[in-house]
Amino acid sequence: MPPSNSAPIADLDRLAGAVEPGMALALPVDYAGVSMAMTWALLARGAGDLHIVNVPTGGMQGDILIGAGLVRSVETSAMTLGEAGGAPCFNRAVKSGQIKLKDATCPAIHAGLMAAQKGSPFMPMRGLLESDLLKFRDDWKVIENPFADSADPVVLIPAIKPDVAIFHAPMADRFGNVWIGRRRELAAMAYASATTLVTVERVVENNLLADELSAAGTLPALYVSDIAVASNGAWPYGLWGEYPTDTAEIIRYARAARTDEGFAAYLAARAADKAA
Amino acid sequence: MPPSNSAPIADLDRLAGAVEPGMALALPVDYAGVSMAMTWALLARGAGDLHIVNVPTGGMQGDILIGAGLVRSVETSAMTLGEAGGAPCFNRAVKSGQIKLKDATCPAIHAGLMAAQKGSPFMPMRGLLESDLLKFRDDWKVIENPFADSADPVVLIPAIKPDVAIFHAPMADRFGNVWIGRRRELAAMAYASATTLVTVERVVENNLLADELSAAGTLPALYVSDIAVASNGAWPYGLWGEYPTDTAEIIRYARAARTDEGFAAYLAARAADKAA
Amino acid sequence: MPATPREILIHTIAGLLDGVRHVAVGASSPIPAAGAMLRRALNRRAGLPPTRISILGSREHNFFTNGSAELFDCAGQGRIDAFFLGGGQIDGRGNINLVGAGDYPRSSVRWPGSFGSAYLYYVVPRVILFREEHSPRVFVDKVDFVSAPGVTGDHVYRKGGPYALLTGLGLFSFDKRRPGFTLESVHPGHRLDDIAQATGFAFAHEPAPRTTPPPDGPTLDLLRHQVLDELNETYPAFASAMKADIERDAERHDTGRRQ
Amino acid sequence: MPATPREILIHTIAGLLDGVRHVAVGASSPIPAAGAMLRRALNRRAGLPPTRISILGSREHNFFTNGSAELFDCAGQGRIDAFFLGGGQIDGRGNINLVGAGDYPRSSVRWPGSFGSAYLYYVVPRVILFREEHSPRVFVDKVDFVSAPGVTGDHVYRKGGPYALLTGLGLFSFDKRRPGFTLESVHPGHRLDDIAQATGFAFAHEPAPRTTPPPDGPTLDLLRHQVLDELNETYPAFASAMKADIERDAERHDTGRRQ
Repeated sequence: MPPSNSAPIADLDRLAGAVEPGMALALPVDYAGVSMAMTWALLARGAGDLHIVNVPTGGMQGDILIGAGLVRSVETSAMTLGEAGGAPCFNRAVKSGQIKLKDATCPAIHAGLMAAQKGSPFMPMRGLLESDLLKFRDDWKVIENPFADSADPVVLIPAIKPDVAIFHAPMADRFGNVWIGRRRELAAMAYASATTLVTVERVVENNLLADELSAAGTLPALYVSDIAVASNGAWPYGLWGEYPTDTAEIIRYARAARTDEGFAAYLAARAADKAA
Repeated sequence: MPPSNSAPIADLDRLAGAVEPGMALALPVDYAGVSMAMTWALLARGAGDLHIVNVPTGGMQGDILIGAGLVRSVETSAMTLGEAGGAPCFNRAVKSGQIKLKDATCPAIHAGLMAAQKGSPFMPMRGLLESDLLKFRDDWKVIENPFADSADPVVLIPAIKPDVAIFHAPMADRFGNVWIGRRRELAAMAYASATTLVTVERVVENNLLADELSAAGTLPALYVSDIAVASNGAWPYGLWGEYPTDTAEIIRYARAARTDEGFAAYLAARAADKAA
Repeated sequence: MPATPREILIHTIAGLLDGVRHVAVGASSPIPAAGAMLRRALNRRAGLPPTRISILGSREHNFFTNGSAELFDCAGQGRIDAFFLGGGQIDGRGNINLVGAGDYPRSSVRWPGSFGSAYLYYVVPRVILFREEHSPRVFVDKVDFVSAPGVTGDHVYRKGGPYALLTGLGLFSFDKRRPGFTLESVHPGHRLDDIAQATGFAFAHEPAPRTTPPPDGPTLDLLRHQVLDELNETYPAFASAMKADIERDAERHDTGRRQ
Repeated sequence: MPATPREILIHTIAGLLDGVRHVAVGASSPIPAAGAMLRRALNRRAGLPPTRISILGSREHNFFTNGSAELFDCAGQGRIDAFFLGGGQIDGRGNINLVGAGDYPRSSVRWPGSFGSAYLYYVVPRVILFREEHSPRVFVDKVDFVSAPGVTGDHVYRKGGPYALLTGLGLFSFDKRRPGFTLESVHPGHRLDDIAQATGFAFAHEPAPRTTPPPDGPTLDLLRHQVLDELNETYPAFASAMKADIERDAERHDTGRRQ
């Protein structure tokens, strides 16, 4: 459950402080509000042995956490830098066996989060049968559909209950409500997670729930543990309605991270930017 | 699937024409946009032998359809006129055995619609065990949770797939998109239903999906089969952000409908209003 | 000016909500809502963690944005600590009946239906059974239909259940091991005998149960000003009736003193 | 000015989408998107029912408002008639591998992952396998990892599956009873032998397969103007490259004629 006595607006370090070693982190897909600002704060915090759940795919944020050695395992439907190609640290970690893989498919991750949202132990899902994804996931179970007259196997996905969800959104209000627009997977992540940490471009004075138009796209404070302002906080990813993706920068990262040395140099450059 | 070649804005009679005898209708809760305007059109249409699914409870609309003899069975978590008391036609029909009852509990109806939304055969749900609700619902099944180490029975609710969902909303645009705000059960109804008929207060010129603020509360045209304008179309129910409930009128109905004669007189008066 | 019977109920509810972070209140439940608002005001006054209140069907106190399923999801996530349920019938094992009297399905008296009880009673830790009418037709030996059971077998997933039963006559706690109710206190102006006669099931009690404590002066003041103002936004009719009660009592009290 | 190879692919996709009411296209899939847009334009021209196109990750063509789960829900509801999948490896039984080459999990070559394939391949009626690179490393005898199988046992819920395989060399249909691919046509400038050598699995074919038909004049016109303009909104880089292709071809064509 969220801490209930926190001041409404914090700084990134306080947010990162909520992440303890060994925790499971839910992180959003590239286009849905990645809090890249929190990536650097998590590196500074240094809590390792993390399990990452990508909702439902991952990119640069997860790749950096893996490259920095903070990640024990990853559940994901894909890891990619989009136009910039594969996720280099992830790919190296797969080959070396440094991380444990839970390869999934997008709707299975949504199903696991939905189970947690509903307080249900599992959700059923069509598909998956006779795939190697299913073969390698001994945490998924197959039952016979008890409503069917003849054989009808169906896969059950257990609830995914992350310790911490982290994302970036355009705005929050002073009451702790966060505007997520139509990116409702961010709400799903928050419902399913014990703690939800949000960075925003700005804090507005009006109550987002007071107006039906903004309320429709608002994640209520009830699900939000802590908020920090991080201007341009998704960069180099874009944020819907705010700024586009800086593809050149992601390509720069993709090139640098091809080697451990390049990756380290990239991180050092980012740290220098931050200090400047 | 929705008819794809219809003109975007129709009249109430065309909407009612989509309801065939024997169909299953999903109708929303009192405060979530009841299309009372469609009630009168459904009476005129006269398609009977209907199954009503209340999402998740029902009131005056269902009571009138029952009183008019158009309803074969009802799945509901409750039927009530709120401050105006019990639903008189429903209560009489229960006593006389005129309608078949599928008594439910709110989250079970949400679970059934969610199963349909996900294309899943069922959804699991906590609660219900050792209740008489479960005892009388032979369409619900109990299985052992396959993820548990010891005995852990869990109820499975089969998918609810209404033929037609009917509701009222503040606005639609010329592209067939409907603004539902935070009343997301209306989206759930539409996702689950083969056909969705919507009445609205007004049609706006701008595309509701073009602006992220309005898009967040918009049900896309993809799920909307047909739309008609019905000003004050929820009356005597209220519509969020538009007008309050006319409680006096609902009390008037509740009193009239205590007898078959009073009910008939009430309908005649409404028909006279319409003609006037 | 002593507390009115309604104020005693509201104050008792505020006490039952001690330590609660989030309480949900059903639509048209002004007394539970007032109890929750008093709890929130008391916490604020004492500098304790805030109490969040969700009132269903209210626009003002609606903190949900995911439709009418969200209350149940939220409860399933463990984010709702307390909720109120009533019942056309309630029995000594804490079973509640919201469906009807007589043989189901053709009930001789039909009530609206079970609403969310068959889920919330299982998952919300503190379910407060609240029914002002305290009579043998409500408090029966065995309900005619179990909308939701008070207790369930050991193997049943059960994070919640009956925590207390509050009526117009008294306050009961619930012991799920027995299972059964224990009379904790009798509201001012009523007696154990009245309660025993009005209750169709057996319950435990002290030989001389204590009287339900009324709010102290500062708490009554908070209730009559701040809470009543807040209540007025959502339940104007009820708030006016409460004000009238208080004024009538005050007059009677004055008259009494003058005599 | 004859059609360019890309235009042949786009036109072929438009043909595969005949009768489709709603097609979803993955992010960064400009050729499938262009095919869908041409289908829509052809329907519009012929007065046929409209084709709805959802392009994932595009703001312009995003008709979803319920987050990234909605595509899958929508497909599960039967509201998506066609979708495109690729694969690092594709074998003759229609199995696709989006995960990696070599022994799982420590793949020697790791690809991004299965995305939604292990669901959409089962529930979308017309899944078009599209991979421009036609080589033995892509079209293998047996994939190293089955992200999603081409065919499944009779008892498996399966509303969808492979409908066609389109590559830079030719177009195949899929016969799920055999199961296997049948070469339907060879793109202009290529031969059956090239395809046989570049394909690691056996496939059925006529002794002399037909050539993939190019778009007729009016269709090419539609593609080069209306569709290219629409495409430019979502894939500006790709649209420019296509324009450059066309101009280069036109020049070559002119030069050819002048010689």
